[in-house]
Amino acid sequence: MTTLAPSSFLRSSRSRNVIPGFGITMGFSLLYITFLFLIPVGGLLLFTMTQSWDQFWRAISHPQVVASYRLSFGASLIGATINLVFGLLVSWVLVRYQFPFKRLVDALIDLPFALPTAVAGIALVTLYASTGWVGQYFHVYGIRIAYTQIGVVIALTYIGLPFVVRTVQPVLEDLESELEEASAALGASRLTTIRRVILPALMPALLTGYALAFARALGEYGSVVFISGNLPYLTEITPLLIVAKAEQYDYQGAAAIGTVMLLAAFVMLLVINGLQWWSTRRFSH
Amino acid sequence: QTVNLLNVSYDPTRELYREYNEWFAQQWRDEHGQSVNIRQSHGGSGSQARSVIDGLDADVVTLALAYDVDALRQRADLIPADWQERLPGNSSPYTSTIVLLVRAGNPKNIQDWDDLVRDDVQVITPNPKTSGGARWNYLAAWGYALEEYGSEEAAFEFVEKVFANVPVLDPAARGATNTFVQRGIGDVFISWENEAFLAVEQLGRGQFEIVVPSVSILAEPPVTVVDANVDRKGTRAVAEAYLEGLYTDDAQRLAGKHFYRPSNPDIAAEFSDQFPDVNFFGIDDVFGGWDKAQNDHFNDGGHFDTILENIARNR
Amino acid sequence: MSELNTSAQATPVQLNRAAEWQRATEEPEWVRRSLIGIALAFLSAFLILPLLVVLVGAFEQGLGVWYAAVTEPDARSAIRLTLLVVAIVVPINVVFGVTVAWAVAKFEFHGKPFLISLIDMPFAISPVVVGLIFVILFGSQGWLGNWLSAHDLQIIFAVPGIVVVIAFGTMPFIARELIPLMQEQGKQEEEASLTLGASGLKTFWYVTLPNVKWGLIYGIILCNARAMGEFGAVAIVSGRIRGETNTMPLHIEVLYNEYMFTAAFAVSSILTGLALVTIAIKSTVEWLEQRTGVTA
Amino acid sequence: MSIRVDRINKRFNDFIAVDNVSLDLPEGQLTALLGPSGSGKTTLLRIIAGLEQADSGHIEFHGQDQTHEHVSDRGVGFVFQHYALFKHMTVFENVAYGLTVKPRRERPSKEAIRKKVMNLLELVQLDWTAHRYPAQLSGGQRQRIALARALAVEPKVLLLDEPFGALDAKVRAELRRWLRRLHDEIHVTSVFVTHDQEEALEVSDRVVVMNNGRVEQEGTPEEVYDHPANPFVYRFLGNVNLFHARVHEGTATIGDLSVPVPEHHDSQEQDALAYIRPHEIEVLASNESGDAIHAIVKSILVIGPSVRLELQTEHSKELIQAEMSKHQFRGLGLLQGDEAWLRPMQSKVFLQEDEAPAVSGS
Amino acid sequence: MSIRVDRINKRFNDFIAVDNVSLDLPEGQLTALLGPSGSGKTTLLRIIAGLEQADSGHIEFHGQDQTHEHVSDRGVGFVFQHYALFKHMTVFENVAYGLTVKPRRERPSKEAIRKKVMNLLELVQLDWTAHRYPAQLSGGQRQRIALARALAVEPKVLLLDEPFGALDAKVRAELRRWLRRLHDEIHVTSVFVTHDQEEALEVSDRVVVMNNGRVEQEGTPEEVYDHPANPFVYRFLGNVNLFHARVHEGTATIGDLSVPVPEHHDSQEQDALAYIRPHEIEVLASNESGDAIHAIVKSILVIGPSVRLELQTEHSKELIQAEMSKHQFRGLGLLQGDEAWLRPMQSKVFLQEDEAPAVSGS
Ligand SMILES: Nc1ncnc2c1ncn2[C@@H]1O[C@H](COP(=O)(O)OP(=O)(O)OP(=O)(O)O)[C@@H](O)[C@H]1O
Ligand SMILES: Nc1ncnc2c1ncn2[C@@H]1O[C@H](COP(=O)(O)OP(=O)(O)OP(=O)(O)O)[C@@H](O)[C@H]1O
Ligand SMILES: [Mg+2]
Ligand SMILES: [Mg+2]
Ligand SMILES: O=S(=O)([O-])[O-]
Repeated sequence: MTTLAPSSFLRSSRSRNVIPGFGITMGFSLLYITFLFLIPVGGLLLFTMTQSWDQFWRAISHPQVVASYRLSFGASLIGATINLVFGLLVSWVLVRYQFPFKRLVDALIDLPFALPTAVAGIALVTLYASTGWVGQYFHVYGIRIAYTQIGVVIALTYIGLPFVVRTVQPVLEDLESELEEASAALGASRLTTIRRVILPALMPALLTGYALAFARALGEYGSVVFISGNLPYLTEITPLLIVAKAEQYDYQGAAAIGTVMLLAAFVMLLVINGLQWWSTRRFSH
Repeated sequence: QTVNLLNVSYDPTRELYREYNEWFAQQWRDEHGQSVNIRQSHGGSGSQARSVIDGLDADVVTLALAYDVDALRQRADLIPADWQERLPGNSSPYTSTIVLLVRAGNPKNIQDWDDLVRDDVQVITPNPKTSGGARWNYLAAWGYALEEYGSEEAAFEFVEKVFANVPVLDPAARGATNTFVQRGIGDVFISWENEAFLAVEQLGRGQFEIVVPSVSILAEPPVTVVDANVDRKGTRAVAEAYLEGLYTDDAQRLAGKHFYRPSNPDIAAEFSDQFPDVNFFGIDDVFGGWDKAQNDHFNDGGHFDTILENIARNR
Repeated sequence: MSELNTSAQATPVQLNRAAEWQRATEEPEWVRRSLIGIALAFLSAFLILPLLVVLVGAFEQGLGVWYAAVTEPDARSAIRLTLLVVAIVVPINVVFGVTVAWAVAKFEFHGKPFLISLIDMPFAISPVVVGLIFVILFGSQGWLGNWLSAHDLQIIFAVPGIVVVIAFGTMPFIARELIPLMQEQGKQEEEASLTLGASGLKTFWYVTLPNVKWGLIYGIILCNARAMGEFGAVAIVSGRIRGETNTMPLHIEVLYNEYMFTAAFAVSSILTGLALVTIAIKSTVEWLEQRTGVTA
Repeated sequence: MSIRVDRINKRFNDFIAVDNVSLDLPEGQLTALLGPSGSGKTTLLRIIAGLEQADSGHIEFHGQDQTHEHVSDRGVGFVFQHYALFKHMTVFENVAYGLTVKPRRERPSKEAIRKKVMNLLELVQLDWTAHRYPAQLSGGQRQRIALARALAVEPKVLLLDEPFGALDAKVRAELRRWLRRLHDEIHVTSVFVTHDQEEALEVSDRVVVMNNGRVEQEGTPEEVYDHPANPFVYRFLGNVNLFHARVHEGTATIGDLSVPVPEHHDSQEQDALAYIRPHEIEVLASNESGDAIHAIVKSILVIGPSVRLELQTEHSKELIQAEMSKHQFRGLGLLQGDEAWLRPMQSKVFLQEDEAPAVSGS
Repeated sequence: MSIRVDRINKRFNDFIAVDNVSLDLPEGQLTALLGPSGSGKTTLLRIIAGLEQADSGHIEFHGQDQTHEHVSDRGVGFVFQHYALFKHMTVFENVAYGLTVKPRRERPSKEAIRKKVMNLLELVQLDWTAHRYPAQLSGGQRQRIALARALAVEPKVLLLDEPFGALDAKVRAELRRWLRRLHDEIHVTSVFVTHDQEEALEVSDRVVVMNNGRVEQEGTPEEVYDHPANPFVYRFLGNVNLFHARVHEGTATIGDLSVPVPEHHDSQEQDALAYIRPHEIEVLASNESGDAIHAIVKSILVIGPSVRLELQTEHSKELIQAEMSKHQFRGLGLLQGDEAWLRPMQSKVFLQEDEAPAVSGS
């Protein structure tokens, strides 16, 4: 009876539900998350805290670092935005229209998830360098893609591509056609229907996909180092700077910037989950 | 039984050590009847040193510059303070220098360091912060300007102008070579001499030319046994033999074959056709040794950081 | 207008031509065509072309060269290491994904949204930071460094370190596929199974698992692909020992840095091929299932 | 606004969903399209709305050809079975939607829209829900909002596809009475689809019975209920008992009982089936008049106000069902197993070759 | 196997879902749990099954305490409203499931399972669907398969949660008759949940009326219909008219009409409401006996076999509804707007403070 508190806690969670296995599955999950995730990440935060605030602030606010934030956040935002627009378009086309090789195209969407980022980087630079398959045509007009900020945006667009498509697609598939018909019957033009009925219905999915693509782009390293010029203040992304700091034995600086990235990611996810919570609470039965 | 040896090296030595490892393994087996399996790790010099410091189990390191090797002592106490005295020639069995690689026919007519600051010239070099080779590049240019224009300020200004012409700053030497050679970016590539030869001889026959500048730096990539590791693993004997082997005639010839300048003057003479005469200066003379150079130029807040800031401001 | 009317009256049972009438849920033909065109152009530029680069690069010099590149000892060892890592990481993540999805989907407890956010986190953490974390923890200068070396345990610059960072980065893939699926399925089928006398394990095996089969397979495919392709984090903790701690992506970088472009693309093509094959299997099976009408 | 459906045909691939249907739906009336699942009701309604295109035929509103008009120009109000409310809009915004999407020139002022929407919400007795989201309403409330939304644009015709199909029995019964009253108030020409015959009979001014894409019968509820045109309609509109009969020169014989069937006056000794509804059978405790059908009481079921007997006779394969009020039943004093006699008060006799296939099992 | 529910309580957070319910459900009977949405029917049923645990109280099957038995050991058959068939298994595999998951020792042979499953499929008349997947069946068919699956393990008791709730009107009516016949055949103690009073009255041997987690009344269908214990049950079991009345010493007065109410013999001049069902009102064309209530005919609605009148009186806020057969109606010869007189044949008078809150709007 001395162990009343914990045992009654376990009992109460079981008594609500006849489905077995809560204790063991929850236990294993927590254990796994704790060891693989919480302890290491906690370690990083603790390590960051071993330095003084001044040191920390200097590391994360150096102009070169700030410039890299600007590029990383900016290019990730642009990449995610491109993915928002084209991801929506692609999922629309895949769900609504018929065309040859549709299944193949659909399957290929996952490629950026599957292709190693280093390979992607090498392939992209092969394409977009001024001697590359595509880059040469831009080169004629004096436009450089690889080794510029455009190159960074392209790499980040590439790796984030599946997120928007794969979050929007199922929602679009489930969207009742009756909603559109109701709108049309009420006199709305097709464009109005898309703007006022379809887009709002897709909005939570779009935002989720957008945030995921953005968060993923923010941390991307492998594909970007190949295609960006890595010029400090210009084309140097934050993860590269973290690596560079570490290579110079400056782990504290690296950890400080890493912590900033970590917090940014955390905020992103809070926003995503918050949005989802908000929209399900509000709009679904 | 087999002895395992891990050689942690920097980027451009891949081809050299692939061949030397075979030679040494053969040699060792012949002499000791023991087979030795040499494993290689390559990467940017600084990043490789960092790995060893963090616990990569290297028996020997063969890095791009003494500063990176010395870090093993300063940061992890893996080697004794006198490590550089243990082998001849400051522990550098081969040397190299920094040259300029240009495209065939030298379309931009680049003859010396001065041409690198011209507005119409794009320069490729890796990032001195992460690449050992790039630090040699930087110091070579600095040394030239110091000699030519006479003041630290002028040298600073000169190097700033060079880096203002850099469109891509790869993290390591090999990436930079790829950028210049494969992607066709830039008019001139400041390069290890051996990398330049490799490009001319193997990557694009007839597509590139080497321009030897009027003065350049004598680059001494040092080697050492990692004492803490070999003692723990009991591989000291073979590790030391491995490094000493680098000074044998056969190995010196191999170095020459892979476009490193042999430290043995006799063997070097055999390759005199291959290596042009260069007006060398040494790091100790001009920069007061690696520690000072690193501290003045490459550490956070050093000249290089200021240069980057200035470039960014002027852009 | 009048013309149209009179003709309609003259032959009242004429077939209505589709072009004159627009379905409420469809766009005009030209809009449809342009949208398909734009989407395909975008996908070609971003998906098909990189794929072609890899394939052309790999097979440019013929099958022989390709074969030699992928069977060369270092390549073989990289493939072996990658498969080993995948063979450890994917099953662990399957177990984790399934158990956490079970706990989250079938039970109510406090802090559920927080737990789901935690599971998502690795998606958003830069691989570089992941690598850094484990160097700080397990490096010989790191917090556990002394203890580890005292016990002669090697974590980073060895297989365990690679496994750990890859497990970290791929943690969410299966769980994220399963959780929404299981939540949507609800508990009724499980309850039905229990009322029929089945034990918890049997219920899971016969009822839950078949229902989430495709989500699980899709999650495994993604997790697998990601595990094979992880680069940034592995680059930091692997030590790049040729033939030993180089995974396929690192080996590709090595080859690239040794100017062996064809070989680099050849090894890439294996990864790409695996990705394509798994994707193809997934969609074929989905298609077969749809056709037999199990789900409708 | 009257609706004219003129020889409409529609197939999906090889399947004929609507088979040459012509109808005239008079102005201001509430018409029910009644028929079993798959009989083409929804398809026909969607063709009228312009949501589906007929393969051939014409739709006219008040004499104006609408066949080639787009749905957004037809001015129809359409109410869907599953409401199809816009989830991300409040109730107010839902109802206002049709007004706010009008081209600027025709769009009423904000204030006018507000007034109109609130009026409509009062009409459907849900003005207090204006600021809620559909997710916060019950099914019945949602359906009334859907109706208000359709009415907001002052449609020429109102089309409802099983508007109560998704609701549970009790709410459905309430809402259909409410719809009837609403229609009496606003009098817009309305068509609603249902497969519940009670709903059709209770709510509508006219009933159109459909089967297999064709119209089987149309008329007022009483007409179709009391004078079904064929066995299909007979079965579809309620429970029915079948008796074997023989028809000869205008007279049908079931056992000892003769029933005049003037419509079959030229039949000669033909096998026939007599269709009799449970409440059209008079059950007697004794065969006084001598011309009733003998039966055994198999079961007695009291369902609220009425009593259902199941009886066995020789003239029907299945048990005969008879219904009466509890009051009448008490008067009979019958118990299970007792003998009883049956006399049809009303019946319809169809010759055997007439018989349509049975209404499907479930 | 009889079921005994003993002082069961269950709350969800602060909400009391089941409030001290005790019931005795006799062996072999089919009991309906009837009540409005949210009244705790499902919760109670799930507690009986062991799918939910009560906060306090006991469940006994045939005198054996089951409170702490796990659902998989209670031997109950449970049928869910939305079938909960295993989508990825064929019909055959679904029905066989309960047998195949038995521990090896108790598991019948393959052949025995096959036989048993086919027998059950015949019982539910769906043996021809054995190799289909649930997705290929209609709703009614799926529900019958769910029933067969529950029966396969020979449950001691059969529990059905709104088994017909997801089906449409016509199929529902058919299936409930079918369930009644099936139960007469297999006679396993059964409890089914419904909120459709017609369903409860037609199908069950006993009805338990629930509201707000409490049992309002239990008894045979006739008992609860004819003698509702309180206004809630009265309203819930069918349409009802309310008349204002005054009660004084055992007599209630509505206008000129006096009705004896012996149960209120000690009331003194109290306000009361008289509850009268539409078919319990006799409608007269003239006030011959002088003690009827005066009314005006507002509308006449013929619904198939019966006629519903709506009438206005001074003694009720709302229109009074009266129902009769078409036959009776013809005899009256009433037209809209005519005067009529009403006389309750049966009624129940509740004093005003008795009145329960109205059954919810929709
Ligand atoms: N888009 C379509 N493609 C193919 N067949 C269709 C389509 N729409 C309807 N059908 C078929 O046409 C027939 C008539 O369908 P419809 O929906 O009009 O029937 P209904 O009378 O409304 O039935 P229910 O009462 O089930 O709604 C059905 O057999 C249906 O399967
Ligand atoms: N798991 C739960 N958590 C919280 N509240 C619940 C839960 N299950 C049921 N309730 C609440 O308990 C009350 C009774 O629910 P129950 O499902 O038993 O009602 P019901 O009579 O079956 O209603 P319905 O006819 O709508 O199915 C409802 O108010 C419901 O909201
Ligand atoms: Mg329909
Ligand atoms: Mg319920
Ligand atoms: O390999 S480097 O260090 O010279 O870049």
